[in-house]
This record gives sequence, C-alpha cells and structure tokens, in this order.
Amino acid sequence: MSETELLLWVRGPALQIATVIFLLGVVVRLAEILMLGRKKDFAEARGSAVAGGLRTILSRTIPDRGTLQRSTFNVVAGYIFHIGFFVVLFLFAPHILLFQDVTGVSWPSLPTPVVDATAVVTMIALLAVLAHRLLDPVMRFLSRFQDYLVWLVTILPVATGYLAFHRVGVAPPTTLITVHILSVELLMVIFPFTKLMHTFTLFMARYYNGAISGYRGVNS
Amino acid sequence: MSASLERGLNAFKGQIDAPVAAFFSSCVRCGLCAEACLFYTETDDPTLTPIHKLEPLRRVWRQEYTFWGKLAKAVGLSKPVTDEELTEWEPLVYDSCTMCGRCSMVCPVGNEIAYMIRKMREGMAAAGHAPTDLIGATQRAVTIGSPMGVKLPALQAQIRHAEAELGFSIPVDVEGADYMLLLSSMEIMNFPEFISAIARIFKHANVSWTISSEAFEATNSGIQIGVSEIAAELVERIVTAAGKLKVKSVISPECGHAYMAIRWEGPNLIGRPYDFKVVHILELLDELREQGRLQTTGKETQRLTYHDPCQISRRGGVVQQPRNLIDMVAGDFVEMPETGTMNWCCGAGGGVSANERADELRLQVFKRKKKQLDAIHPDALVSACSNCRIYLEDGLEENGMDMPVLSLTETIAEHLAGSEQPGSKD
Amino acid sequence: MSKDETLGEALRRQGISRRGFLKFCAATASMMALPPSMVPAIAAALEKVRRPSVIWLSFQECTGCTESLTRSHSPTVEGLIFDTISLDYHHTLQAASGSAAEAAREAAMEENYGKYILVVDGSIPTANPGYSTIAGISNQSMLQETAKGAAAIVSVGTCAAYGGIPHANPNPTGAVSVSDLIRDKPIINVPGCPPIPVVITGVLAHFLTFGSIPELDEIGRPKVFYGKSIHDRCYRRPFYDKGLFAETFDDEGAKKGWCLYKLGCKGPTTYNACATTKWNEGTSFPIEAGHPCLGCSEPDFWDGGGFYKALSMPTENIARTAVYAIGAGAAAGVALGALNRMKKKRVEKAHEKVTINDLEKDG
Amino acid sequence: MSCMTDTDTLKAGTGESLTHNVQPLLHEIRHALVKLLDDGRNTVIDLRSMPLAPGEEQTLLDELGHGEVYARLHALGPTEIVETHYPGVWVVVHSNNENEVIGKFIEVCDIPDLLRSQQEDIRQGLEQLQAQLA
Repeated sequence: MSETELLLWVRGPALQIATVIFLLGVVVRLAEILMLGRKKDFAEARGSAVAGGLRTILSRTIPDRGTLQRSTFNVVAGYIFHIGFFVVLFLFAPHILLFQDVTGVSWPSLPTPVVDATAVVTMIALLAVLAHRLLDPVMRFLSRFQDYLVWLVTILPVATGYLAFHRVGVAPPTTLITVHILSVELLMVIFPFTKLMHTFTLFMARYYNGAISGYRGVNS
Repeated sequence: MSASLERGLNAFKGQIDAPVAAFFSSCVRCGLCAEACLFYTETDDPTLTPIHKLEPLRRVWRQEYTFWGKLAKAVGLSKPVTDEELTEWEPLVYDSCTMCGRCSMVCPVGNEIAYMIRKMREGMAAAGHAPTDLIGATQRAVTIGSPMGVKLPALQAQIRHAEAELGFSIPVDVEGADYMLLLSSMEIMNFPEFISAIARIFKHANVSWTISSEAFEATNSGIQIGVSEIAAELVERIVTAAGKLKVKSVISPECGHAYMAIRWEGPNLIGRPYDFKVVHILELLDELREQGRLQTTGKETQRLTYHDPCQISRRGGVVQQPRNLIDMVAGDFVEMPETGTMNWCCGAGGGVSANERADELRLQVFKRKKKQLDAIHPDALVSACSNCRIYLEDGLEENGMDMPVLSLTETIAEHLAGSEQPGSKD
Repeated sequence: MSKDETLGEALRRQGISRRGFLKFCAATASMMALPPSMVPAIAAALEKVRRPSVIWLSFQECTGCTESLTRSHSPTVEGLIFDTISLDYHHTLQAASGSAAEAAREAAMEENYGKYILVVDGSIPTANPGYSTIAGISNQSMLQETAKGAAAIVSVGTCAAYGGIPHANPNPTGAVSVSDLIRDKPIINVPGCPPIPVVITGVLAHFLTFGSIPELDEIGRPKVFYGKSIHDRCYRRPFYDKGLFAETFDDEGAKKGWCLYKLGCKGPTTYNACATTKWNEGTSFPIEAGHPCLGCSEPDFWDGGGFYKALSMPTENIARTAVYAIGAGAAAGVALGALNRMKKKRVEKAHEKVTINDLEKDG
Repeated sequence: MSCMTDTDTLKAGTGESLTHNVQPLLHEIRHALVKLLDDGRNTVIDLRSMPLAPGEEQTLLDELGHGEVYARLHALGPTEIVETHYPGVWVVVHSNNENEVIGKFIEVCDIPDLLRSQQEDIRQGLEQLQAQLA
C-alpha cells in the first residue's frame, strides 16, 4: 500500500470504523449507566436537586482553595493539558474543517502559531502529569495499566500532530499525517472502554453529586 | 462461595444505581480525593485513598453492569470478588472512613464517594465483614433500643435529675405536643445537661414539646454498619411513636449521624414519606431566633470557634443556622480555615468511634483537627454533635491541649434572657 | 547524427560553440536539479556520451505527457536532449506507420538489446487485452516483450507510474502501472499529470550523463525532483504557518494570495518540483495561479477524496455513519440496560432480609 | 517573462515578502563575495532552485541593481550577462532561440566563464582564419 493509499484509508474506511466504535461504544455505556436508574427520594427536600445538579456541573470545574493549595501541581498541570488539548483539537483550522465536514458547523480558528505553542505546552503538561503519576505515591498506587495506556493514547495525537505540522524529518510528511490521523482513531477506538469516558460521564457524575447535595440544601 | 459472601455480593449488586455507575465511569485516578481525606493526609498511606476503598464495589459494577465487564468475567479475565478481599477491605471501609463526604466535595469529576461507601457497607455487612464492635452496637440497638445499652430507666433517672435542678417538669409522652425530642445515648450518658438546656430554652420560647418513652433514641447503628433493614426498623420505632403522640415535628438532637438517619435516610429506609416534619435542634433554635422567641443576654468573652459536624453541615445542610446562633452569644467568634461544608471531620464519625479497633488511627488523624485549631488558637470549641464532642475532647487531651468543647445548644441556654443561670459551669 | 558519434562531436558538427555547450550543460544541471558546481563534471560526461536508443510506448493515455514534452516548435535545451537520443519508436511522433513502425521497433530492440531505454506513458489494461492494442498487439504483451531488452524503463506520467486516471475508481479496464507488471528492470517513475517537461528530460539527461538511474524514493521517483513536497517549497507556506487561509476562490484571502489548504490543496502530501521549477519556462504553477494543488504526481490522486476537500476532511460520509452508530448504540444500550434492570430485579428478589443474626461471616 | 495581470494583482495585494528568501539570498551573496576575496573561490546560485514568491525575484534583482558591464552573447539562443551594482556579482540569464528563459543564475566571480573565449573555440577560430588566409 502506498503512502497515499494508506492516507486515503485512514481518512476513509479507518475513520468510519473508528467513528462506529467510538459512538456506538459511548452511547451504549451512557445508556447502561442511565438505565440503572435511581430510587425516588421520599425525604422532604430542603433545596432543588435539579438546580444543585446543574450548579455542580459548572462549579466543580473550579477546585476548592484547600485542594488547590495541597495539590497545586496536580490541579494546574491537569488544567493545562485539558485546556491545551481542547484548544488544539477544536481551534486548529484543519481540525475545524473536519468538524465542519462531519457536522456542518464551523467556528473561527486560532492563529496557527498560538495552536502550535499550545501543543507544546500541552505535551509538557502531559509529560509532567506522567512524571507525577510515576512519582506521587498515591497516584502510583492507584494507577493501573489502563492509566498509562490512556496517557499514551492521549499524548500521541498531540505529538504526532506536532510532528506532522512541522514536517519533522523522522518520516515523510504524508506518513506523519497518516500516523497522526491513525493516532486519533486509536484514541477513538479505546475511548469507550477506558476512563476516557469521563469526558461525557463527568457531567452525569457532577449532576448526581450536586443533586444529592442540592436536595439537602448544600452547594457541593 | 459461602452463603454470606453470596449475600454480600448480592447486596452490592442491589446497591448499584445510575449515580454509582456514573461515578465509577468517571474516575480518572487523579488521587485528589486522598488529599481531601484526613485518613490519608495524616498517615500518608496510599491505601487509604477514598476511591480505593471502593475497589470491590467497582469490580462488581464492572462485572455485572457493563457489557465489557460481563464479557471479561465470562472469559475469566476479570476475577470475582472474594472473601479474602473483603477481609482486606474491611478496615478501609469501616476503620478509616467516617463517611464525612469531604472527598465528595473535592473530586473534580464529581464522584460522591461517601454515597458509595454507604452503599458498599451494605454489601460488607451482608457478607459478614462488618467490624465486631459495630455488630455488637447494632445488636444492642435492636434488642435493647440503644447501641450503648441505655435503657428507659437510665433516661428517666436523668430526667428526674434535670427536673430537680430546673424546678419544673419535663414533658414525657405528652400527646398532641408540637415537637417530639429525640436524644442520643451519648447525650443521655455523657451530656445529660443537654436535656435541661433544651427544657429551659423551650420553656423560655414557649415551645410545646415532649419526649417519647417508647422511642427516644436518635442514633441509628443500622446506617453506620450498613444494614438498611435494621436501620429501617429503628426509624420505624420513631415513626410509630411520633404517630402515637400525634406530634407535628420530630427534633433531631446534637448528633450527626442521627440527623442523617432520621432526616434524610429515614423516609427512604421505610419506603414512604413521613407525616411529620424532622428538624435539627439548631434549625429549630434558629427559627425561634428569627421569630424573636429566643432572647439572650451577655456574650462569651473567650475566643470561640465552631466545629461543623459533617452529617449536620456538609451532609445535612445545616450550615448557616449555627453561625446565626453563635453570633448571639459569642463576643469573639473565629472560623477555622476550611470551615462549613469544607470542615475537616473529627475522625470519629460513621461508626469509627464505636469501633475500638480504629482507636489508634482515630487519634492519629486527629492531627488534622489540631492543625486547624493551631491556625486560629481558640479558647473553646463549640459543636453540635455529642459524638464529635467526646472524641474532640479525647483528641485534645491526647495532644495536651486544654480547650473545652461546648454544646451550642447548651451555650445558648446559658445565655437565655430573663432567666438565672442555674448550674453554672463546673 | 550517427550512432557512433559522441554528443560533443554531434554538437560541434551542428556548429554549436563551446560556449553554447557550456550553456547547455549549465541548463542541464539546472534541469537535473544539480548544483551549478557540477557543471564541469556534467560537461565532461556529456562530451563523451553516445546517443542511446529510446523506444517510447504509449498505452492508455491522453498524449498529455508527450504534449508537455514537445509543446515547443523550435529547438530548446530539452529538445537538444532529444536530439542526442535516437528515438526509434514513438507512434505519435514517428513518421513511419503500420508494419513499418513495428518493424522499426523490432529492429531497434534487436540492435540495442540490453541497452535501450524504454519510455512508457499510459497505463496498461488487464481486465481485457482487447481494451487497448497497437498493431493488434495488446499493451501488456507489447510492454512485456519490449521491457525484456531494456536497460531501464522510464514511466512517464502518473498513468504509467501508478495507473493514473484509468486506474481510478471503478477502474473498468483493470488498469495497472508499469511497475505492477515489470519487476525485473530498473523503473524510474516520472509521475505528474502531466509531468513537468524539464523533469522528463532531466531524468533522461541524468541517464545520459551518468549512465545510471538517479536516486529514487520509495515509490520509484527521482529524489532530486520529488524529494520535497509542494507544501515545503510553496511560497504561500508562510500563510499556512500563520493560519491565514483563503476560504473561497474569490474572498479577500484568495485575493491576498493566502494559503489554499482549506480549498483542498494537496500540497502537503504531494511531492513534485512545481513550486521551484514551475511551468511554462518558469512562469508560474497552479498555486501561484490561485488554484490548489491536485496532487497529480501521487498514486490515486484522482480518488483522493475530492480536489476541493481539505486534507483534514474525511474522504467518506462520516455524518451518516455517525447517525447510524448512535442509533445502533442507543438500541444496544437500551437492550443491555434492560438486561441490567432485569438483573437488578432478580437481585432484589434474591435479597434476604439481613437481621442482627446475619452479621457474622459464615465458615 | 509574460506576466499575467493576476500575478500583478497578487504582488500589489500582498505588499510583503512572502517566503522571506530575499534577505537570506543577499546574505549568501555577501558570504560568496568574502570567499571570492579571501580564497578566490567562485559561487554560482541557481535561481530556479529557490521557492520564490511572485515578485521576489524582481525584488532581488532590483536590490542588486546594475553595474558597469552588460554583455549579450549568442550561443544556442541569447544569454545576458550583467554585472550588478556590486562588482563580482553577476546575473546570468540564459534564453533559447525563442527567447524563453531556460536558466537564471547569480555568479559571484571575477568574470563568468562563459564570457571568456573557450580554448576549443579559439582553436577552431584559428583554423578558420588560417584557412581563409591560405
């Protein structure tokens, strides 16, 4: 298979396969969660569960001061790589073209040098997060194979995208683009089977958390 | 598989609901919950990371309620939870967790870890993996009516003692009273002054109230050990008594888990709403204050701070009321760093205090409370949970700190306007 | 020009001065993308070159490649290169026709067996030999027969190199490239639709000058011409780097000469010399004229997901797949969820009331 | 070169040097001049190998300007050899008989080789002269 054929394959059939596994998997998992249901609460409410749930979806984005002080590195590095990843994913012009092609919706892009710098910062943050996972006793203790796999699969698209954009001579540019797209497809394929699901389920988790507290009149 | 393990695993399966599934799906193992838990911060033991305490429950969820987990279990890739494992987890779930829920406030993806620990205990208890001391307390609660073995005669003795001191009678089994007061065994045995404090305040505020001789115990070992049926039985006693006395409201006393049990879990345990209201004593006092029925004179000159009992503030929603009340009587009130819903647990809740095996660890993690107090140097500590108070006193003494631990209700009673101060502090 | 004459002698005989020869060598070096410092070496080599025999076979093609090469009416430097070869068979250009033409080919093959260069343009049909024949001979057998005695094969144009347009979906003739059929000969691919004329002559000049085939990339293209992508040498590259794109063919960006990536430019994945050598005597090239690169020197460029579709866009209808996947996911999820609910019901039924006598572990 | 009006608009519209290759090229020429003075080594730069934007080549040539020598020779078509404003820097443009440019070079040397009379040509010329005198 030639470079062009391979690129065509990753842009076409491979993307189809990845999309099917990704969406089917995600929807199945969300349905599995939601269908487990919750029991009705018979206790007299002091506050609104719905308001509390919605509130926590937003408020939990900001860490409490004590956590920020005690786990500054963990919080800051986590923030940087999440924001960086989303900036690179959603605000780079060629990526927007992809979303536009699939969804029909388009939005303005960031200047390429800004995205480029963000990618570098994101990779540094991801490396720092990995170092932290390996060195911090709690994180090392909690970590399973999956945590390292997910880390790898997360940094790969950023790193290969960076190489492809700068056309670094480790491989021909077309191969770099192919590898980049493949790495994204890999991310999509393992997504539903790993903790990457938190991208979607965290909204449910935060909602339930906030709803339980909100019902009792507590802002969580 | 032993019958008890089967019973336990079945209970795990029954406990898993949509929130639990959403929480386990969301955990990224960032470890931030460890830093929110005093059992970790004061021991540096990674096995005490809150989310790790739920590992067996997580495995059951994965194996039973996810497609891939079921598949993995079917082909033998995922091993079932064993008795040995539950034995290993028992101290994690009971000795080193007070279900204070601080981790639930911190988790960035929003996992309600305490909610899951509560559920996990259902399976642990059903599998026979509850601590011996908690089993004993629960058996006493069911058979005697009090986890500490307090019987009606003991209460009657304390009431007589209070009446002698007060000079007026304390209503018992008065049908048609507005409020029915519950008490914790701890209060009856260790802080009987509470009864006379309440009596004076209610007399002052002209509140119609009573104590039931059939259901006076507020505590509920069932929700601590994690057996819903037992917890429901204990709640049912109160519901029956309240119905018999035709009261409008039931007052939950200064006890954290009692409030959780009767206010939030109770109706769900018995599977129907109450036909009376449940108020925490601080809620009621604040309501009286607002209505102008509670008047105080004089202020405490010593520097006071307030320790929020987890089940009352963070888990219960009574946060502002105690502050309003303290403001009435405190000349120098100061908050601890990280207070209110972010307060640190005393380390003795959630059945830990009833579990002698956990004593050493409990005293070790008290260091967290000490740090909080060291930051503001109060003269006295006010709280609204007799369990907190006893173990705060224990921890303070262990650390050579001379600092009285006061009941908020009693402190208010001491400053009641237009009444003398009988039985001044000793 | 007799076949024994060297190129130097031939030029001298035509009255071309040494100056002219040097100029010719400088232009040839430039054509071969070799540094000007190589000119003396090229001059020395070309001086002694004897004109080789070239057989040019045209299969499923449009004659665009030949047009590209011969568009000029008067002698040019490229033309001069042709003067130095003996083009013994080229059915578009040769005067002879019919059996005379085939006889010329057979004669050249016999006379120069093992030494002649075979140039091919066009792809070869394999679905049915009757789809394309010359003098009753199918393309495939003519190629195989002619390739036997060739010193090297130059596949001119994307059709010969990679199958090109005849090979595009659904490829009704079963078109294949030269390299799909011939495995035992050195093959130089000079793809492009058409290839840049100086690139065709440059490759021939290289063979003439050095008697060997130039260094090739992994798909058989001379690295000197195809070593860098259009994108890497594009004068509009700074706009790509800055993120300044033309969104349509007539917007401000297009007028300002911004990057054509969003309009489907295949420059980033296309290897060719257009951006430096340019077309029409170095006048311009497609991107300079405001049109995105089509990627014509790459295999399967015709099926590359649309000329006006940006490289980052999928080549298939992902939206439809996504809708189906979500639908299937919802169905499967609800089914699995229902099973879970049934399991929960069973579990609740199986739950025996835990009493204070059940709190101890069995065994 | 036949310039299209489109390209002109493009030049006017951009107003800035696109590939920024002009300055580096001028620096390369400066290096070449230093080399020429120090060791007498010649340099030839093939302008066809540079990815230049529309107008950039002209900018470069304007930058270099015209010097004292302007030579035009006819060998396989016309060739223009111009010494720029900077002595030792020559612009050599080869065209074919149809006046199509087939090569464009910048040479940094005392004198481009092509301007010298070539040994073979001198010998041939001599033969011709002798033949005429005979």
